[in-house]
Amino acid sequence: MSTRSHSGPALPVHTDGVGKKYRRGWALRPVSLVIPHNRVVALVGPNGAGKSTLMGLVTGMSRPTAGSITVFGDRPTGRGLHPAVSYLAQQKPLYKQLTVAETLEFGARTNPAWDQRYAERLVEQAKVPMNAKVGTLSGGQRTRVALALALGKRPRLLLLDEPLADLDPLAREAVLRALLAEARTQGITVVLSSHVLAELEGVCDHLVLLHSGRIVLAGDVNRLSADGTPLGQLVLHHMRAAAQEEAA
Amino acid sequence: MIWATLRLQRLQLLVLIGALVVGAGVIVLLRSNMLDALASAQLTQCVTTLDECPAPDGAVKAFVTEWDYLFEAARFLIIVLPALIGVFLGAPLFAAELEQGTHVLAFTQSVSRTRWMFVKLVVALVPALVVLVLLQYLVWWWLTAAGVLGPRLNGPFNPFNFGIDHVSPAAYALVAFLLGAFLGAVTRRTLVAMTAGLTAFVALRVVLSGVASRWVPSERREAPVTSDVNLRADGGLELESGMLDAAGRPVPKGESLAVIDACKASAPEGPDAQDVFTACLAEKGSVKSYLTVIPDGSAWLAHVYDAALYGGLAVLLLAGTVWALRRQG
Amino acid sequence: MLADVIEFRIDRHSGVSTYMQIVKQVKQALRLGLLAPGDRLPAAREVVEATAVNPNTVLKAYRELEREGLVEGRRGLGTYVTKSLSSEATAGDDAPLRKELARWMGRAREGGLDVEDVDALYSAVRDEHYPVEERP
Amino acid sequence: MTPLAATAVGKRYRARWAVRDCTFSVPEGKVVALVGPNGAGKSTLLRMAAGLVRPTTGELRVFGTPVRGRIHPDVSFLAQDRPLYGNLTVREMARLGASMNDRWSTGRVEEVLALQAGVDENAEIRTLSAGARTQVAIALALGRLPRLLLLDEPLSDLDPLARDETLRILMAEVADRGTTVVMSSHLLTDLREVCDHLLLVDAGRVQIEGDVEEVLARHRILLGPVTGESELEGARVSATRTQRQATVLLRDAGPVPPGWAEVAPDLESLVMGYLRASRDRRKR
Repeated sequence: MSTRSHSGPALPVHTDGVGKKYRRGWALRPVSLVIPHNRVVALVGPNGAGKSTLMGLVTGMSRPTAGSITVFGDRPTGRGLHPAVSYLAQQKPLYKQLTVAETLEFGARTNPAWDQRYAERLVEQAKVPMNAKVGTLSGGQRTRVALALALGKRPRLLLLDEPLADLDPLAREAVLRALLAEARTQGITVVLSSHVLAELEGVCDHLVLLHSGRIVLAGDVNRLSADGTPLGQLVLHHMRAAAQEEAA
Repeated sequence: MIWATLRLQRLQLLVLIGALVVGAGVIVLLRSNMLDALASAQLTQCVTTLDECPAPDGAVKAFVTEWDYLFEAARFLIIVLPALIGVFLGAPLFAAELEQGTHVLAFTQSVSRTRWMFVKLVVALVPALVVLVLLQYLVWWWLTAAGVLGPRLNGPFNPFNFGIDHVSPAAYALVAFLLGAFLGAVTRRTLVAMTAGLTAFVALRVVLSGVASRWVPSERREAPVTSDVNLRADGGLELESGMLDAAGRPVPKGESLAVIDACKASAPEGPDAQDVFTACLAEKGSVKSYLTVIPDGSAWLAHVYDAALYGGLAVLLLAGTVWALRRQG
Repeated sequence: MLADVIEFRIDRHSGVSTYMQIVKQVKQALRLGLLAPGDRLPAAREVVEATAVNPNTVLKAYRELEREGLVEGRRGLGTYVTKSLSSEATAGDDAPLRKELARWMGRAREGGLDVEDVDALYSAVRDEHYPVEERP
Repeated sequence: MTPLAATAVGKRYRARWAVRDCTFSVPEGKVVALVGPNGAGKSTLLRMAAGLVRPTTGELRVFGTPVRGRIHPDVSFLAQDRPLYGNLTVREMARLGASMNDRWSTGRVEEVLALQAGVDENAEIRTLSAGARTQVAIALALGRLPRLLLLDEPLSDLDPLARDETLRILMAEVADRGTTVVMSSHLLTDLREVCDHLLLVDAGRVQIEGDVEEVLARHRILLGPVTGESELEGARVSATRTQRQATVLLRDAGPVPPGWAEVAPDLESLVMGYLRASRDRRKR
């Protein structure tokens, strides 16, 4: 696999001993990690494991203390997001007073590359009325609009921080389904952080499990759970082991 | 419950204690400096009365110029303290809890809402009142030492003197505090409660200023226009003055002015001008001059009425706060 | 410690209700002779600590086992096994039938069969000899 | 004594009914899953039971006493936004709990905090993660030694390890003290092992209520040809269809027609079926 990725187009994310240290200590210990093309990656781990730090390094919002990181072959800069990367923060920041159409207009004006028809289609698929104010939408609808905004710039890598946290089961299912459909048909690599392991099952084909700033487990899901252990159980098992190791 | 409230009010309590310590220190220091200044300018005896002041010319003026702004600052402190108590202690008391949702925590423990509310009110208010009263006493102690060289000269009914005397500051503080607390409980917004509370309190003070003294019995002082007795308020509150006719009825103001003008015009120049003038007044029907005044000795009564007025308001605000908090979910 | 005699493993993905899983695991342990009369089943609290399942579910499973006459709840003491389900044919590692099956498994593995093949074969032959309609 | 009973309870906010004509009762010692889509009225129900919100109609009773504007002494409530004082440390927060309650077990709070790996007792509340705040709030709720525990989305911001830890603590509470638990949650997979009673609400009304096993036993999922759907007997809850195949959730299903396969639903698929039905109703 790795041989092919070196010869092929630059990988969505490739880190070489990248780490981030704050005054309290390492938020992410130096780690080498590869995120392959066209994968749906589950980024899991307990609170404070370093998930957000890793996302911050990929988006360029924070600078590595050690090592280097490349996103599609380029080093992330503090000046802005890589044009091929979209990031959706946990709070799904949107302007409540704008309508959905105005929100998309905002996306069009703030992104150099913007596919208005595609963004509109995503909103229509979600059956969200274009002239509704964002503030009046349900959690699920708001997530769909935020997703349309993130996808409208036609990213090749989509980073989602806990996108499902405040949604009810039906909305979760709908959002995941839409996300997966786009990832498959548009050839987007999706990195998804979540605490809800059960719903990642059948959705993610690649796993990165962090604990205390260390990578505990990373790789292809089919390979990791070759004996048919469900993903959720596998992750919980490794998390518990890592926690015990740390305590000891 | 008491521990909880004390812990949550810790910062405010520390600020209050700090204000008291600093304020008291400054006042004590200023007072002793002032006494030194009085002594060195030979003004010590002039404090009780200016009439027999042995000090050299200009000494009084120099003293007043040097100290007046400090006296004003002290009075200002006691005037604004109630408003500050309302804004910084009253307004956030419930608004901050409602804003952050922590009232839900309090409402789901075993203390009742009413008890929670009263403990919070008392724990925040009592120390504030103690600090206010202590500072008020210290300011009084200082300003009294300045006697007639200080703002006391203007008498107890001067609006600024009235506002810093007796129970009035405490009554104002009570209302300002409860006004803030009530608005906080109703609006659930700290900032709104602070600004609205301050505005409403200032408006109240302006509207209600002097209302209490209307209920205090006044006395009428009379003197024949021909006598050389000068009617004076003597630190009391002058309500009315004018002329009386032979039957003892007040001469209407317009008429009396016309008479005065006429007599002034007809009076000759010379040493007996004043006698001719008063004789002219008497002749034209203004036999006596009078003055209605609330004597300065009755100022305490005005303060009691003032406190009762604000106390009534405080009760209403308290009831409103109870109502607003019981309504919250 | 008596409580260590049996440990329940709850499979959250099996589709079988938790209480049935407990019932089955107790019965299986009884059949294999891992549990014998006089043994105490773990208290609901101990099961909860190990598996984070609802203690009511554990008690419900124990009641079901009691109804079937396999265990007995003794007030304040716990639940005790009263009846054995093991026979010479099932209990112990050297039971003849077990040995025979073990040899068969060994051959299957040597023959290159994987787990799914073995399961399929096993259930097909089982259903032949124990038709579904005749099972309790 | 029934821990929680509602009779025709309704709550109106201006023109909108958040809860409508809800009647149910929660049996003692049960762990109740309160499920439903967002905006179904779950939080309002819990807040009414905690005495924070007054019903517009009907009445709630906790251990036989009507709830009137204050929480019953035997009830603990975990609010969805985990109200805690940010400038206090965890330890001070626990002391505050002790100071505000007549009945309080410092030992219990300490015990629960010790079981929670991610909570530092000396940390200020505002420095804690959302998950750790939830854990502190749960420890405080248990400190009141409740007989009825009302939990609004207790698992939503916990990471998988903390979720497991928390469920263990709650289940141990049920085992040790026979506490009745009512918890709302969107995480159906986590509820499966811990809940034995179901309360499904939608659009402010109770859709199903009862023992989980009994409710599940009354329902069947049938898979078969789209064309044969009319042959099915029983109350149809909801259905999903592909071009050829239909998957139908039925209540009190009759005999299975030929060509159809029958599956026993689990809690998750049952709830999802009802949620789908409610979504379809709303669209119409």
